[in-house]
Amino acid sequence: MCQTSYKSKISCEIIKNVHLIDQVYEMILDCPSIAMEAKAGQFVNLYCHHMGRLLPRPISICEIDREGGRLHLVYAILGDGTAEFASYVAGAYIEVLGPFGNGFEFDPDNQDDVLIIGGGVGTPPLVQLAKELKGKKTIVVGFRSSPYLIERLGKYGEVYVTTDDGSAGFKGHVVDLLEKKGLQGHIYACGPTPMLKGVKAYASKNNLPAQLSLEERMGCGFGGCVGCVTKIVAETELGFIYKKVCKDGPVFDAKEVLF
Amino acid sequence: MCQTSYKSKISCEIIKNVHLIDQVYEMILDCPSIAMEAKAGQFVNLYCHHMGRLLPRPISICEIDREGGRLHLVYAILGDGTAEFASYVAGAYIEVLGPFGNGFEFDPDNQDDVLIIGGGVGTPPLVQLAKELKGKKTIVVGFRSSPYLIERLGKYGEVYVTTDDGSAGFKGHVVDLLEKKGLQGHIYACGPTPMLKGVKAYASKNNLPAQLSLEERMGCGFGGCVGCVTKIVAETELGFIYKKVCKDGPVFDAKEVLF
Amino acid sequence: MNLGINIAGIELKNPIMTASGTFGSGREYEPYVDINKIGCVVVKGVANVPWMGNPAPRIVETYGGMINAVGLQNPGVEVFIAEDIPFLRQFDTKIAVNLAGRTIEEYVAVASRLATADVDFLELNISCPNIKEGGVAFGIDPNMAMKVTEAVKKVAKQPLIVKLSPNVTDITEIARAVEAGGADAVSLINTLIGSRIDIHKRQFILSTKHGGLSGPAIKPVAIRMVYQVANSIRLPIIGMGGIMTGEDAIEFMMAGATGIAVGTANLLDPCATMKILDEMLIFMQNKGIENINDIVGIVK
Amino acid sequence: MNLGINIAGIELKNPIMTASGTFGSGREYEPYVDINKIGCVVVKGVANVPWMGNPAPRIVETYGGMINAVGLQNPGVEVFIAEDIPFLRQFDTKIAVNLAGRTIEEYVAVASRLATADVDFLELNISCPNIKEGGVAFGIDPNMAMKVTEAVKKVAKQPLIVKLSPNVTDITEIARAVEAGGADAVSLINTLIGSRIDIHKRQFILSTKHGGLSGPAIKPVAIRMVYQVANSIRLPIIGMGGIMTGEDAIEFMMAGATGIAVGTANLLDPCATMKILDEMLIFMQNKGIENINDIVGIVK
Ligand SMILES: Cc1cc2nc3c(=O)[nH]c(=O)nc-3n(C[C@H](O)[C@H](O)[C@H](O)COP(=O)(O)OP(=O)(O)OC[C@H]3O[C@@H](n4cnc5c(N)ncnc54)[C@H](O)[C@@H]3O)c2cc1C
Ligand SMILES: Cc1cc2nc3c(=O)[nH]c(=O)nc-3n(C[C@H](O)[C@H](O)[C@H](O)COP(=O)(O)OP(=O)(O)OC[C@H]3O[C@@H](n4cnc5c(N)ncnc54)[C@H](O)[C@@H]3O)c2cc1C
Ligand SMILES: Cc1cc2nc3c(=O)[nH]c(=O)nc-3n(C[C@H](O)[C@H](O)[C@H](O)COP(=O)(O)O)c2cc1C
Ligand SMILES: Cc1cc2nc3c(=O)[nH]c(=O)nc-3n(C[C@H](O)[C@H](O)[C@H](O)COP(=O)(O)O)c2cc1C
Ligand code: FES
Ligand code: FES
Repeated sequence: MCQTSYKSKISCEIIKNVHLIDQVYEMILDCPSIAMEAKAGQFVNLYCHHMGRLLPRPISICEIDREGGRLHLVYAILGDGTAEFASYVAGAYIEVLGPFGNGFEFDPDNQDDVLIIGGGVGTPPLVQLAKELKGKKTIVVGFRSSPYLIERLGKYGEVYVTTDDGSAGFKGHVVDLLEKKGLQGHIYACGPTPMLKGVKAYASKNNLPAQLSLEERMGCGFGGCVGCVTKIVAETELGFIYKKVCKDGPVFDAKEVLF
Repeated sequence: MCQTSYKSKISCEIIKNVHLIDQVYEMILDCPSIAMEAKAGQFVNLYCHHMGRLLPRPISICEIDREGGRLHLVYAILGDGTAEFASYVAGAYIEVLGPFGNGFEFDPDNQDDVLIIGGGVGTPPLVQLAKELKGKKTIVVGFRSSPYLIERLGKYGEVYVTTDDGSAGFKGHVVDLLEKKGLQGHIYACGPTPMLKGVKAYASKNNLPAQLSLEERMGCGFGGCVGCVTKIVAETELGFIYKKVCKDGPVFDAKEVLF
Repeated sequence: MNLGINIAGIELKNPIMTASGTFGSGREYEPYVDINKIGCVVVKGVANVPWMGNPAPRIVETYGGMINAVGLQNPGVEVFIAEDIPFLRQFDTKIAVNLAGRTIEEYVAVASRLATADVDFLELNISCPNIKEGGVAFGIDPNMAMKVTEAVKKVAKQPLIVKLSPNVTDITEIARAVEAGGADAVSLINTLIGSRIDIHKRQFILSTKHGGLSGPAIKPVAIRMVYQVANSIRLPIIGMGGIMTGEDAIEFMMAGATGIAVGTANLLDPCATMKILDEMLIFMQNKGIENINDIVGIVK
Repeated sequence: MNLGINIAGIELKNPIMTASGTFGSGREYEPYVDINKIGCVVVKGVANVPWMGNPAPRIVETYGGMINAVGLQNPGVEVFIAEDIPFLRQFDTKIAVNLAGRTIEEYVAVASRLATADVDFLELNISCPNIKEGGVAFGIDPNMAMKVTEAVKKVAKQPLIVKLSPNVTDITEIARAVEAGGADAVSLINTLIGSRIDIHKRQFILSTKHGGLSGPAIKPVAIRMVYQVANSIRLPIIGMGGIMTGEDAIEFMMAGATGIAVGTANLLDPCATMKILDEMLIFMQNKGIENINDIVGIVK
């Protein structure tokens, strides 16, 4: 173990680990020190028990219960690691390191209109953000088929839902809905790359400030391996440099991101 | 899974997993089908949960509770795998395959005197054997320091204990005691190689029939890899051939074994 | 769904083979496996005369793998012909015999003896790292690899698979050499050379110091090499190295393998081949793959 | 207990080093690690000019390991000198700079520039598999390995460690070549070349198809190679490849390594070096080892 004055992994009790819908689960962790420090838009590293799976699984913080010392994470089963997480029962322990990343940038007293945009498994971090933002909030969230977290988001603003198959809400993608409704505001978005690309274009066309939270495969989560890069506009020969999603991000100004 | 008409690994409930003494533990498994089939001197493969540890850990069957459908295993912490087993709690599950090996050979109705000899972690399989043998039983068991299973063995015959440090029973090795007391009978022995070597010499000198149960590092436990060999006397150029401890043994006639 | 594949003119009912040395001649697996469901059983290495193998310890575990130093213990080709072929011919599966040898003459001797035997493939093992007498030199030198392939091919009556060693700087060079030597197929990878020390006893665990590393730990190296070889020769490839699941098997096929062989997984779970077959079928079903050959080498 | 070691005349307070590319220049580890307790920080590869590195994805997990295709992204030697040396010099640890280059001229340029810089070692990386321009050729060809070592040695003002690639038929041949070229020490192993396919998307996961396999999966190969090299050259060896625990580190030292480097373990747990140091101390205590140098190469 690291000495007490140094940070280290924490073995956290799983308070709850429940199925939400389809392949989506919510895990509540008892981890006061991380909850104390955490900000909206940051993530934590979860480590698998299966010792063949060594790399961390980065999962965004969905809600922070600072008094209770708890973190809420909402995750989808995508592969073996997240399937393993889904099998854990309450009372079990999981190793956690974090919080990591810069988080969303905002002035907690700002009253400007905001446009919160989520896609699929990019939705969870927007819950804490919506809770903390002050302005009038319009929330647009897109899913392949079954929406989730809608009620929680509904507490903080007006929510529009889109689904690819039209099984709930508006049929189509979130950007289609943005266009259709001509929604405006300071944008905070998290979701799959094609969606973020569309959001960037929409923001630029409408001259809206936009922060995008990106995803990339990670080796460490804390800046050690330079594995998780994304292209950031720069005055180099190729017009970009690589920055680390885990440390320099995951949230970037849309203008900076080169898809 | 294999089709029902084929054998496969069984996920067994751990009924009990308790500390006996020093580094030694007893695990009771609920596994009716294996208990039904098992014979004294056979072993089972236990598989670790830690997925970095892929190979089976062969553990001898200490006692067979055929009616209860249970197996008693007694194991010492030797390395990471056995340390892992020691951490399991009752109610947990473990994957088991077996029973394997030939087991001790004996006629259940034979009334000849028998000499049961165990050393350290070679002692466990002798409990079931002592239970099943019919003749007058003298049991000699040696340990480095703290003896175990003595009471259980005492139910079936007279028990002599030796310890290397003299902390209990006779100070010295089992073969010293055999010599000193001039003990006689059909020998059944299990223990570390140096002890078995001594037992073989003693048996040969005293013209006693002897069965030795050997240990070797295993890859599969069921004869698939030819990894677990021991030298068996044969009329070849070198005077021996390699036989599989897991399948041709673990019990061999002392006369056959070349140490 | 069509799972059948063709290797050098021989039809296999499915791509699942056993990796030599991890399935014996099948006998030990009969209680666990429906051998009729295996595309081809590749038996353990067979030499022209009995081989003793190495002293114990022959096996040691490593993180996500194992190292073996069996050293090709086998009772020789005569016992193999008398006992193992009749046993295997009870089942509806193909038979490949893995050939062990220390010299070209020994390889030729066992291949010649098998010319009249009822087996479907010969697999020339020029890559076993556990024998001292220079057997491994064939696998790491392109010229030697070509020569031994040519010599065995001359006497072989069955299609000849050559098994390649991964312990080389450029595996495509060896693959091209055995293709030039007349091989009908290649199989890869054999084990990586590895070692483990008992730090308490301050000695190597294996009697031979080093041995062959296998298991899931080596899969990434195997996938890379299968892809490289698939892109440098025209022969069909049998891929292996750490296959534990149906998805692993599919990964090898996508990298360019027509057949796949299950090795260490058989030791860790004797039912492995049956599980892997089931998982491959499920994958095909889920993805709507009608013919397994459609995915061979699909990754570019 | 004495943990101090000496590599090419430089005293390290303990054998623990960081493997290049897995510890940045230490900054990211400051919250987790007392850098004063590390024998030597080996920084990530540094080139004469900034390098972009490869597109994402650069990382993929494998069973017991990972594959990376970072491609030596680095801001160049000037930024390194301006920012990283002052940072590291705050701590009582040695500094080794891993040199990246595509040509002999580039290697010489960065080594020359560092001649006046305050660092303790240069580590010549002739083995990174992720760069296309031929850098890897230095590591797999003995003649090239000797030439680049000679050229860099000529301008180097610090002891020169040469880092060897495991992707070769005979690593002792390369080791002898760099010894002949004037290296002061060797470090091994760099990563094995490996690959992984996303079978759902039917494409390689890494942007470069193949990358460097590291982690506990490769330890047996590393132990074997350290032992082989220790028995074929006289230079001190820095051993690495899958070290996760103090016992792993001890295993490398018994195989013949004077120093040991922690790589992938740093990524999986940023406290890894501190844990490993503690575990080494416990082992020494339990076994009554007074001087860590007594176990170097003790296995015969
Ligand atoms: C900053 C960040 C925040 C995230 N937040 C969430 C969240 O709140 N909820 C959620 O469900 N998912 C989130 N993800 C995605 C999540 O990390 C992956 O779905 C998960 O790691 C997949 O692991 P697996 O073992 O199930 O998949 P496998 O494919 O078996 O994973 C194998 C390896 O690939 C990596 N990997 C695979 N897919 C991804 C991916 N899309 N992004 C990053 N790494 C990947 C894994 O970490 C692992 O190392 C986030 C990703 C990042 C980078
Ligand atoms: C037929 C047979 C019956 C056995 N019965 C018992 C028993 O009843 N009680 C008991 O405590 N122990 C028994 N053993 C020994 C037991 O299998 C080992 O102590 C155990 O496998 C060590 O595992 P580990 O992970 O703790 O040690 P590690 O050293 O971490 O194991 C690493 C690897 O080495 C193998 N290994 C290490 N030491 C031995 C050994 N001495 N024999 C065989 N394999 C070894 C392990 O199986 C594993 O594959 C028996 C061994 C055999 C062969
Ligand atoms: C115990 C054991 C014995 C082996 N014996 C042979 C052999 O006789 N001939 C051969 O060509 N390969 C032999 N191999 C190598 C395997 O056939 C296979 O190439 C290798 O293990 C990689 O596959 P895997 O990771 O699935 O095991 C052996 C492997 C093991 C583990
Ligand atoms: C993400 C990553 C980046 C690496 N970058 C470098 C590098 O810049 N220069 C170098 O010589 N080796 C580099 N390596 C190789 C390591 O230094 C080390 O040789 C290898 O990973 C084996 O050790 P390990 O298994 O402990 O990681 C890198 C390895 C990883 C995992
Ligand atoms: S994941 Fe390692 S630097 Fe971002
Ligand atoms: S352990 Fe595999 S044959 Fe005995």
